Amino acid sequence: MTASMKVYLDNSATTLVAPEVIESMLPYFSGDIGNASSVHSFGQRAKAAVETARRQIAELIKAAPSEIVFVSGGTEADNLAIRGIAEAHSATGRHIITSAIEHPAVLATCEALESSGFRVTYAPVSSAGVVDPQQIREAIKDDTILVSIMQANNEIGTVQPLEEIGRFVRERRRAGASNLHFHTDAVQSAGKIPIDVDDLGVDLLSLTAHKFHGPKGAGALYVKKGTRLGKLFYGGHHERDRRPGTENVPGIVGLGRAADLAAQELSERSDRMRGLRNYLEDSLKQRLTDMKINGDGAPRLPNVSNVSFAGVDGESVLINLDLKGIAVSTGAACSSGSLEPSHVLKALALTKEEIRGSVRFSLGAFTTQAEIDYAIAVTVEAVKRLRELAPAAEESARASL
Amino acid sequence: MTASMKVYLDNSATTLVAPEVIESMLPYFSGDIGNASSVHSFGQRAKAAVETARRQIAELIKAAPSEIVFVSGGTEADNLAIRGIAEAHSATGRHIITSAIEHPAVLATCEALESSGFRVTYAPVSSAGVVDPQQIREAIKDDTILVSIMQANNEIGTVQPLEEIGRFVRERRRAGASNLHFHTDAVQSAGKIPIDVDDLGVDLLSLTAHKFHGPKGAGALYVKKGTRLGKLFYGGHHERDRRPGTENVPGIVGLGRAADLAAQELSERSDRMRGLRNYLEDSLKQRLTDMKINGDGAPRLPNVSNVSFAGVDGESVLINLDLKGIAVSTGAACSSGSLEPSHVLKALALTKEEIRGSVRFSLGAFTTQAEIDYAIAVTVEAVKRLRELAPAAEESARASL
Amino acid sequence: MYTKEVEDHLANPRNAGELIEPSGTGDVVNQVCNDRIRLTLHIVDGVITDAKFKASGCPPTVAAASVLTTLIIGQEIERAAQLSRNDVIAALVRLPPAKIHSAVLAIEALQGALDCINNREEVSGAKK
Amino acid sequence: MYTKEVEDHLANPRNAGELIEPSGTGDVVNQVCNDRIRLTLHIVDGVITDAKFKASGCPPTVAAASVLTTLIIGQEIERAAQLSRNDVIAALVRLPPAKIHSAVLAIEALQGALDCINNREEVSGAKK
Ligand SMILES: Cc1ncc(COP(=O)(O)O)c(C=O)c1O
Ligand SMILES: Cc1ncc(COP(=O)(O)O)c(C=O)c1O
Repeated sequence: MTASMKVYLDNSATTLVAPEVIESMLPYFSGDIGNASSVHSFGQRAKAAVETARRQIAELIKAAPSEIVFVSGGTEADNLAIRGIAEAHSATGRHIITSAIEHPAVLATCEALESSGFRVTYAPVSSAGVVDPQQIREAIKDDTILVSIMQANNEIGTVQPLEEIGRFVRERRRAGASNLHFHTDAVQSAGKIPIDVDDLGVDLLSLTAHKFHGPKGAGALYVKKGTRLGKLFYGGHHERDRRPGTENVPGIVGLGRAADLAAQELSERSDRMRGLRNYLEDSLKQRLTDMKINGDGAPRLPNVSNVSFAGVDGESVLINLDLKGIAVSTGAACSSGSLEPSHVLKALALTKEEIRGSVRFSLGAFTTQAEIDYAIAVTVEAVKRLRELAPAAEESARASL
Repeated sequence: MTASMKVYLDNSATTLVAPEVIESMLPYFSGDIGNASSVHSFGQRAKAAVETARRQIAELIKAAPSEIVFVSGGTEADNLAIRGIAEAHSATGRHIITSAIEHPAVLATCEALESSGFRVTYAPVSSAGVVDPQQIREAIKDDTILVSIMQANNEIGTVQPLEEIGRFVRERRRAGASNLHFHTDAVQSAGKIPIDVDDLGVDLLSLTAHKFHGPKGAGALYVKKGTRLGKLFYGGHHERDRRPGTENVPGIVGLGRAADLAAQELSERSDRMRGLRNYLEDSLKQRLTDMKINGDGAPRLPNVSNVSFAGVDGESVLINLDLKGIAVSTGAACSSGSLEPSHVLKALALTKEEIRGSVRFSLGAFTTQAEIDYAIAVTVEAVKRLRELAPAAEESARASL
Repeated sequence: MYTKEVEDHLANPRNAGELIEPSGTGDVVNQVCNDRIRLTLHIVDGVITDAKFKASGCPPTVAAASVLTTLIIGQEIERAAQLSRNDVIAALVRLPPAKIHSAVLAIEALQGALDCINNREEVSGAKK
Repeated sequence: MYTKEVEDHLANPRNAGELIEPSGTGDVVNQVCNDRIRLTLHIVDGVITDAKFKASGCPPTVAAASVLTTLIIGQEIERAAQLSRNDVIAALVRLPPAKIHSAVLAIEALQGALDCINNREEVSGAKK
């Protein structure tokens, strides 16, 4: 246990860029510059690199390269998918189905559509954090144009039953609902679990490089061949007219390389992370009382552990860990300035106290056993100390004004 | 004159990333990772770096840091400005004024607004490629909410009289037009000529890093304090709620550093580029007949030279130069697959033949005298050879089917 | 996010715990966020000779309680009674705007403890 | 964008120029884009013994004219007359879809030149 150890366990927020990925990007900063839309060979080399990345992303999710649209990140991908469908298909229907535990990139987009006349159904989740496919099936109406359900949740890591939902969507489509589309936000799952867009039955899938050891500023939207989609913004004819703007060549190259590495090492990375994550959870359970693993019992991503420690404040744990060099996150405290408790944990019907005591540990492909051992020791000590510091529950306190 | 020399003269399309800029970005790929919205110190270090970049950009254009919104590039910045104003102010008016020579990021956005009920005036330009401020003044009506005029054109480099237009806008505003806004696309001018947003009188200004030796995938929109602006897309509360999505920390850091370098070296770079550009033009004029410099006579960026060579095809010149390692562009040929001649050159009222023979040389801060000498020699040879290859004009040809 | 002072008081709380046979106890809870501070004091001859706190909640709440004890130990109760939330904030250098309530809670705990002493004034007066 | 073959014919055109006293001349212009090819041929005993071209326009047009001369020199005129745009494209390996008109123009220039020879058939027939 080194006091100066740096342990990054906030990989659900963002990840470090893998060395191979950085290396793949460097040539496109200064040597093979060139605008991928230019005719000359600088431009053509850039274009070739972009097309290689397109194949790599397509390979990761078993799509065709022509179905991949490069965008700036997960938020843009989600918006392009949802607003793109809303805009192109509003004539045939104005109903959208999503879940209560989506990322704000989906929820805020749906809310904005509500204020422009769309109807949105927010499907609830079980206490383990899983959507019920039957409820989605029942929610689909004649005017439903989009079902958008995330593949894995960013706070608790639960994996949603997309294949079943996809079957229901296809069933409805066969019964004539030709304008019904299925989108999934795979920002957390891409590169961590195997993805086959056809098996899932999705028409649209969002991902972003910085969640799987690629660079920030590069993401992709899978758009199934033949899908009519509006645009988020306007300009040149890049990306087959789906997304204008000079291509972020190094970013796209890095995204492709990160996808390639993730695909190659998928099961190896996932086994390692799952092993370490389970070890973390088992060790905490052995050494601490009154804790609960959120999303336990549901299928989960291999790298996420969201734990509620009774009687402590998540942010106080976070700061204590941070002071020892360990980065985690919490569903309790100010996220970007707002004091709202996480909508995801609320949707799980946790108690206020459980929400308050929640801490998310999220592992990356480079997380080591020594780091986890250190994190366990520091967490156990911090939680115990904070609990000792707390006034005994039986004593009664006067309400503050 | 080395046959294997590589000369990049397409800096209006994109530039190489300066070594200092690459260096500034590297720590944020793998060491100081962290999501700038996270509470822990990895996140706080990322946030500090983003705020430094914000100050650097603000300094470049003499704005306040809180007026800078980071986005993915110039196209997004233009769309956020124009659609943002349109959305937030459509209740008070639905008229927009722009020019005929804007970039597609502005023109296509305006056209999209036209199909949703806005009226757009496209101001013409003189044969030198300059907007007439009086025409803009007269075009402003009671329901005009936005004037969007680029600071410098990307094809011919002409600099527009923004200060005068800004004065007219302010005049109208003092006369009660409180919902009139002024946007400029400064994508080509930022880092090349001095910019002071207050002197220009603009409320919104777009720029993008990759045009001044920063990375692709990072841009900024200046939004004057107090300006009400709609959003392009929805998600978390990043960028003071103006632009959601995990901040592209390395990209933003690189953007800031590139701005910082450009500000420091502005007059030095611009003198060097202007000297080389003038030398290029003078040398070509000496050694070739029947050529015309487009935008000549108007104030121009120091780094751009757009030349029409009579009797040759711009793309044939381009490919000949490319085969000798020189990258330029043309306003004549397929741009991203479309065969339309450039709308900018058309707006200058050039002849079809002049448009066809146009070649844009655009210099960067790293362009050398030797490179320009080489480019002159190769261009002269290519143009002469292509002219010799052409059938004599007096002979009459039969029309093809 | 937080100042070094907040972080230091969170990591190394001063005077954590509970006094035995306190002269006064203040125990207050913020109904909105459930943050709680319990402060126990020893008073001898009108002077706070010792203070200990227990606290639960967000980092500034723990830090405010901890720093408060360092502000009051050795003080006359009249002067301690004049401490305001701003003194607590100043001792922590700065609190995020959304966390001012932590300093408020600390002051309320102090006032609670002092009120409780005033109510027993006769007793302590008798000791004199 | 363009194949090596297109680029090579543009950079190093084969048989550029104009024959003196040609047996036939084809000179065609594409009205849309103004691309033009002028082809001159020497015919001896029904065989194209020499060909030269002049061309202006986009790279594939120059390349198509250039490659065409290499396809026809040494050919009997009957066989040359059967050449199609696809033969020209094949000789350049590939053309972008938007540039097929260049190969069309080259074939039209050839046909123009051959038509012009047929019109003078008596003359060349007399020589036999
Ligand atoms: C599930 C999910 N969707 C969307 C996003 C948005 O991605 P980005 O921040 O790259 O825009 C994130 C991460 O922030 C996420 O976890
Ligand atoms: C004048 C102008 N505006 C906007 C843009 C769009 O910028 P970007 O391609 O970075 O989105 C460009 C360049 O492509 C430009 O030259």
